[in-house]
Amino acid sequence: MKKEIKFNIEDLDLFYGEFQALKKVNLEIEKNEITAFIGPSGCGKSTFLRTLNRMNDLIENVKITGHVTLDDQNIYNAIDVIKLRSRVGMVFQKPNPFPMSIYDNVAYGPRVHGIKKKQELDEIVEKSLKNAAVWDEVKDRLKRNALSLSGGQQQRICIARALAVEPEVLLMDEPTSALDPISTLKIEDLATELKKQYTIVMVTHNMQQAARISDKTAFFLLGELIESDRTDKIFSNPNDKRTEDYITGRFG
Amino acid sequence: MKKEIKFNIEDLDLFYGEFQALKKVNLEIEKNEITAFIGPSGCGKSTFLRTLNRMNDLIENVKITGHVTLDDQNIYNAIDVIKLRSRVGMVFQKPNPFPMSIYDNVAYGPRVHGIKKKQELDEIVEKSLKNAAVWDEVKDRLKRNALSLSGGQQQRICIARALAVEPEVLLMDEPTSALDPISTLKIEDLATELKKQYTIVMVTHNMQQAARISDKTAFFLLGELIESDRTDKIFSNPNDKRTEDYITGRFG
Amino acid sequence: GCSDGTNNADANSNVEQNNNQSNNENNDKDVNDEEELSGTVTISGSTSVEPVGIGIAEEFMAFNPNVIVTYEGLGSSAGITNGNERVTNIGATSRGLRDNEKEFGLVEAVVAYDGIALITHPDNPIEDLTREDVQKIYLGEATNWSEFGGNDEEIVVVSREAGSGTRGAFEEIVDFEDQLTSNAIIAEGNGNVQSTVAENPQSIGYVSFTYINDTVKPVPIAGALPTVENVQNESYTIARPFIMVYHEDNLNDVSKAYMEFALSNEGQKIVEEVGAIPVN
Amino acid sequence: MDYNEKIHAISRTREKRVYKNKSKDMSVNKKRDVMEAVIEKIFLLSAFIAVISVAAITIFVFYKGLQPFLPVREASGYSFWSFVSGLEWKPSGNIDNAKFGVLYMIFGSIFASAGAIVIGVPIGVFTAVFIAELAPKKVAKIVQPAVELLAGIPSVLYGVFGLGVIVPKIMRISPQSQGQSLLAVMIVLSIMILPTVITISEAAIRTVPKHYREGSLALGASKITTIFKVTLPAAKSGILAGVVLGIGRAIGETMAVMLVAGNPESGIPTSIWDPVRPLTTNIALEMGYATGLHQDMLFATGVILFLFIIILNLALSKITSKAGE
Amino acid sequence: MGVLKDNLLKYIIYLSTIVTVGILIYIIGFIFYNGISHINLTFLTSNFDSQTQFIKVESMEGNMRNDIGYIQSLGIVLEQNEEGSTYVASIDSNSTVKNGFNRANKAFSIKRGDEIQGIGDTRIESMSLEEITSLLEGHSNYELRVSRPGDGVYPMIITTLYIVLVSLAIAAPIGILSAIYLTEYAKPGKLLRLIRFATESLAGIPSIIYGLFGMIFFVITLNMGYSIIAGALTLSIILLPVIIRQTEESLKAIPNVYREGSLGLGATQLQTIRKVILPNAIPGILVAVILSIGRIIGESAALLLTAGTVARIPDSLSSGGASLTVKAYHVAKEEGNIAMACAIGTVIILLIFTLNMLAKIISKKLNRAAAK
Ligand SMILES: Nc1ncnc2c1ncn2[C@@H]1O[C@H](COP(=O)(O)OP(=O)(O)OP(=O)(O)O)[C@@H](O)[C@H]1O
Ligand SMILES: Nc1ncnc2c1ncn2[C@@H]1O[C@H](COP(=O)(O)OP(=O)(O)OP(=O)(O)O)[C@@H](O)[C@H]1O
Ligand SMILES: [Mg+2]
Ligand SMILES: [Mg+2]
Ligand SMILES: O=P([O-])([O-])[O-]
Repeated sequence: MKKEIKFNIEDLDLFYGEFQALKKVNLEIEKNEITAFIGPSGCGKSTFLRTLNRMNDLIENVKITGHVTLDDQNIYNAIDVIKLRSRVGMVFQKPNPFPMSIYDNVAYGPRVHGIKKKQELDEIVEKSLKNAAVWDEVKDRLKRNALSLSGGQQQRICIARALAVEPEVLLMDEPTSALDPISTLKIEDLATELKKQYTIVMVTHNMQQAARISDKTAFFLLGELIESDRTDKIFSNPNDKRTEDYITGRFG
Repeated sequence: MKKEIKFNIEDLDLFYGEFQALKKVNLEIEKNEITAFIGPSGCGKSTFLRTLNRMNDLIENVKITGHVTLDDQNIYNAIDVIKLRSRVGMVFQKPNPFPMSIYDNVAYGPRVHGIKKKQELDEIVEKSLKNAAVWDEVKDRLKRNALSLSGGQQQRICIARALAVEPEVLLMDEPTSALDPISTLKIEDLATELKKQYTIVMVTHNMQQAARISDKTAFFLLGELIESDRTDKIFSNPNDKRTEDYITGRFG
Repeated sequence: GCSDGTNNADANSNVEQNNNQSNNENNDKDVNDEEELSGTVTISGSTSVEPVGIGIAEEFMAFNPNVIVTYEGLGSSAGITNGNERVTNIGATSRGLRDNEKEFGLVEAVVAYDGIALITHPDNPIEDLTREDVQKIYLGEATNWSEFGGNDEEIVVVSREAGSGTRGAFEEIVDFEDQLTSNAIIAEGNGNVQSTVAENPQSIGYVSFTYINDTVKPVPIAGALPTVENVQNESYTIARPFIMVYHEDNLNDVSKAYMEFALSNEGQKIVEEVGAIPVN
Repeated sequence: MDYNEKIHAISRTREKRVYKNKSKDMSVNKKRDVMEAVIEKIFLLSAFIAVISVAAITIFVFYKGLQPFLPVREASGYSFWSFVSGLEWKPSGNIDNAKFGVLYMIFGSIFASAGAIVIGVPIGVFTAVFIAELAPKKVAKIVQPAVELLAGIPSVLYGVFGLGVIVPKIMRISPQSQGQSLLAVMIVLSIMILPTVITISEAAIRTVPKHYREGSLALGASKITTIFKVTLPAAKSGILAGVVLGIGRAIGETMAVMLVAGNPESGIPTSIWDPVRPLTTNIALEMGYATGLHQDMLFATGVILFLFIIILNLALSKITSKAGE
Repeated sequence: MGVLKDNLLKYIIYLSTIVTVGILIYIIGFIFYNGISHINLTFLTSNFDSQTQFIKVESMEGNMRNDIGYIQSLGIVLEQNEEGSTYVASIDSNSTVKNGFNRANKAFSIKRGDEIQGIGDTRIESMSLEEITSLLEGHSNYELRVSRPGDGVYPMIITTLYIVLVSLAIAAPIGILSAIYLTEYAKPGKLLRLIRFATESLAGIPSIIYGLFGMIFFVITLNMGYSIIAGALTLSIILLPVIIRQTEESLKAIPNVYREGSLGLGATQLQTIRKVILPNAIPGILVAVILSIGRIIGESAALLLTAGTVARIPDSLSSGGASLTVKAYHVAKEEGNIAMACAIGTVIILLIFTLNMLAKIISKKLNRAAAK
């Protein structure tokens, strides 16, 4: 099967004011794969992930240069940012359902994009919750406040919420770091399931997790992309000494 | 060399209101060793560490039962809490120097305990900073605000501050988790150095760190102490399946 | 035209309303005056005049139930300004107009006279003072009650604020204009003068007749108690006029009727009832 | 919107390429972007009303208040110097006799505020410490609403209370014969600034990170030592902001002060038993009775008051920006 | 620090708290003690100024009773008080005085406590009760001179309510929109600093200056007269910083993850504000509104010079009126009537207390709902 490139990043520099958080990052992210970003705290994983759907635009004093395309369109001038964000969904480290009902959470995106019909919404909500593997647990209490659920359920609601706008890519920033082991497993299984339809990019600080589920792994250090390759390659035989040191726990 | 028991904990239960955070914990902590606590987030590592110098007393609705002795004295009734805390120093996850000069930070403890003479204080400050391996870096700017230092330096200032009251035990709660790799290494070296004089108890979520520097490792899960033993034993051949699963990254 | 521009909204509509009425019913105006008069009269100004203004207003409204009269107690100067600026139909002042105010061309109507009573704490043994005594006290030349046969205590002089009609009149009549002792305590309003005097046994103050109450003791001057009769028979001389000022063109029909009523016998009866002195 | 700048920044670094769909994608959202921008402008406009108000009030007060000193007006040209350095306030009907000196009032205002700070701030800060650090939850739940209620009582009632309770008490102990005095003003004001000082100090104390306290306690310091050596110093700038706001309130307070100050027409207070006439009461006392030059002079008093407030605000923003560092 | 010093400091802290609370109790006690005698239902429901009218009443066949003061043909009992005023002490259930008309032909029902001052043009002030009884008895229809006593605060309550509503209607939207601008849109820079400086300055300007401004600008220059609208506009400016600051607090308290969550789904800034931010900020906004009500109720200097001192029920925005606090100030200043001032003060304090409690309950309730 020939691989399709979803994201193409060339020479990406990112500055928070004077501080350069990303340095000449070049990376291709392939369709229907899970790409994992690993690296010690503060190395720029989240920052990089957030450039992919322009969430960094919200931060003051950010300066970005370089070239990021999604399906060959420059995300910084050829694609409207609102459009981009509905094509590139995002799941955050801490589950962040809105303080409203489960239903309203999932219907939020479609509503924002103009879908009003109850029936249509119902369908989307059900489908998204099913895709996020949480339908069975919540189908009887869709009107309940989403905040009353457990952390793992909340995170899957957030995934369902992201799926409801039918994105092509799903960005996940340490989606399991606030969860217990069982919920973590569920999310991991879900991710492996979802990659059939979506492209997934995931930040993790748990190397075992990266090894378990990702197809490709990118290792960051101090804002630089040190190395990116097939996951098995990175974990068994990395090119760079620093990657090896990190993976074997010599620092971080 | 015969081992001396510093802390002896028997059947320790701890409740936050209704929630039981520690369940029948039994552990002996030996003198002049580094004991590491590991376990997934929320398993009670910090809670347990904080019972050892009664920092949990500050939290409302905490109920503690069981038996904790320091040098065979019960810390909950035979030792005055102020005394206990000067015998059992503590270093926190996030470096927390007071917003005052480096000198005042380190002199804080001795002053609180009644030492007023400038010369005496000078000596204590110098000695503590030297012990904390940060003297050379700050000796020319002792009057500078401690907050102007880097994270790693701040953390060593905090260690110096703890050492200045001449404790017997040093509790450290993830002391390097907010630090960069180089600072981390410095602190680790420092810990190995300090154990000659002090008993060290350290929480870490970095298993490599535990493996690198600790003599003994205790593994917690959901408030229970699953297993504690010599570090090499725990990492090579644990008794409990759950310990093995955790160490090999099957969850957490 | 001038009045239309500057009247407030209330007064404006009333002017029109009343114009219509008076056109239709010009023939037997007297009969209709009582029955049909309606609209709003706005008065503002001296707080000393307030009881008189409100008393007359209540009676006027009794006869003319469709009329509303409002009285803003803001001070004499504010009254003159508001009368001149047409903020209200009528301004009320408890002092005569100053030279610059005379230039406004306001009509001045004396609606009552008012006595100003000298008051002390009820425990003060002083029985009587002459006008010269009062003058000395307020000039700061006499500072101890023993000088007038009282206790050997310092005199605490209480005065109204600068610009007050009451103060202006008091200073003029007692003759110490602009020479008030710098030790004087200044209290705002008749009420605060009273409260201040009522609470300090060594103090002396002055308030309008219409406000005096039993927390303080009125002091006779040269044997004459501050009463309406004594003012009328001129044995008590500390008195001044209450004046309503207005621009003729700023009076709507109700306001005209109010002024007429104030000067009528019925109106003057009310003046007496509230403790002031009728004009005749 | 502002992203566009960044977009330009990025596109400038790259040579242009041809993108499919570009025009369609962008034009669909033209309308939405315009609406967002318009609504943002409405928000901005609302926020600007505050600026307009301040400007209007300032211009107006200065316009009225500076007139008497400008030679343009007929019978005027009162010397600004005699105004700010004068020790007598005698607004006579006869303009030639009139004296408008506010220096003694400036002293009165400063002394009164300083006194209120000296009395009120320690009590306020300690009460805040109690609520934030020492009080059991239940007790804090009673004390806090009490403080809020104290803040809600209209100043007129403080004045009535001052006249009815504080002034007579001072009269009894004062070497002078009257109770209206600088001391009375200080006491009333110190009560009135309490809520400001308490609420702001409490907030400042609460924002001191927990880890400072833990650090101190873990060294074997007692709770009280921790409060005085670590918590309060760390909350210093917040508490200072509360103090400055308290000074603002003290300088600006009118109705309560008027009833207990004595408001004499001359004289710099030389002891706490002397009556005073703070700037605010000078305005409120005579505004209803003033015309012409007299009225303008009251506005001029307002100008002086205004300058005080501006200076305080500048100090406050200095303090808060320093705290933000 | 030694244990001794520790304890000393602790006692100073306790003492300060006791002083604070003690002062509060003292002040409130003083006000209640002096004011409570005035307070009853009529105080809250009657006018401040007494009101005199001529009331036409039909005669009737009352009960056959012989007590002094009973007017058979009106079905009422009259009594006299120490000051010699004759007042209606009780009214028969079928009495015609309930269906009187005033000279403007408006229905007027005589109530207990109303003073009867005369019949037709005859005044009865100096008469004894017997004389009055015989004078009144046996007419076929009457025109009574009736005076309804005042000394109540009803008009001030209504005026206060008006001013609260109007000022909030002006200040709340502006304040909330400003707060949204400041937290959600504004970028750090000159503009933001200017706006912040302005709101802080507004908060610092003494209300007497607002009063001066309102008086000359709204009352005189804009020709609004002493009116609710002039008072409310002046107050709105005073309220702006209160509302802005409080709303901003509650906006800032909303975790950023909600904003990111919404924007990450492709919602626009405005949609995010409307659907996620505002619903969450409502408790804070409500508290802001309640706190401003407290501020309005407590204001005197600014309202005095813009809405005036008249105790009347305003019939439009352009008519003036005294708020509770202004009236308390006015009676203290003019009449030295401390009891009345304290009675009004009692009402004010109870109002403020209720508002504060309400704010607490609302924020607690809504916070809890949000946490669910
Ligand atoms: N808004 C910001 N302003 C300034 N610096 C920032 C900002 N956000 C992040 N940084 C800095 O940029 C660097 C990269 O941050 P980033 O959050 O991307 O790291 P990360 O790899 O995700 O770390 P972690 O594993 O802790 O989440 C860090 O040094 C961080 O301090
Ligand atoms: N003050 C508290 N009140 C109630 N529950 C608490 C409190 N502090 C901690 N807990 C709970 O007690 C459990 C143990 O917490 P603890 O902080 O000891 O975990 P930990 O092992 O240190 O985790 P981490 O690695 O995240 O620091 C957790 O479930 C936590 O939610
Ligand atoms: Mg991150
Ligand atoms: Mg922990
Ligand atoms: O209020 P007065 O002007 O009459 O003193």
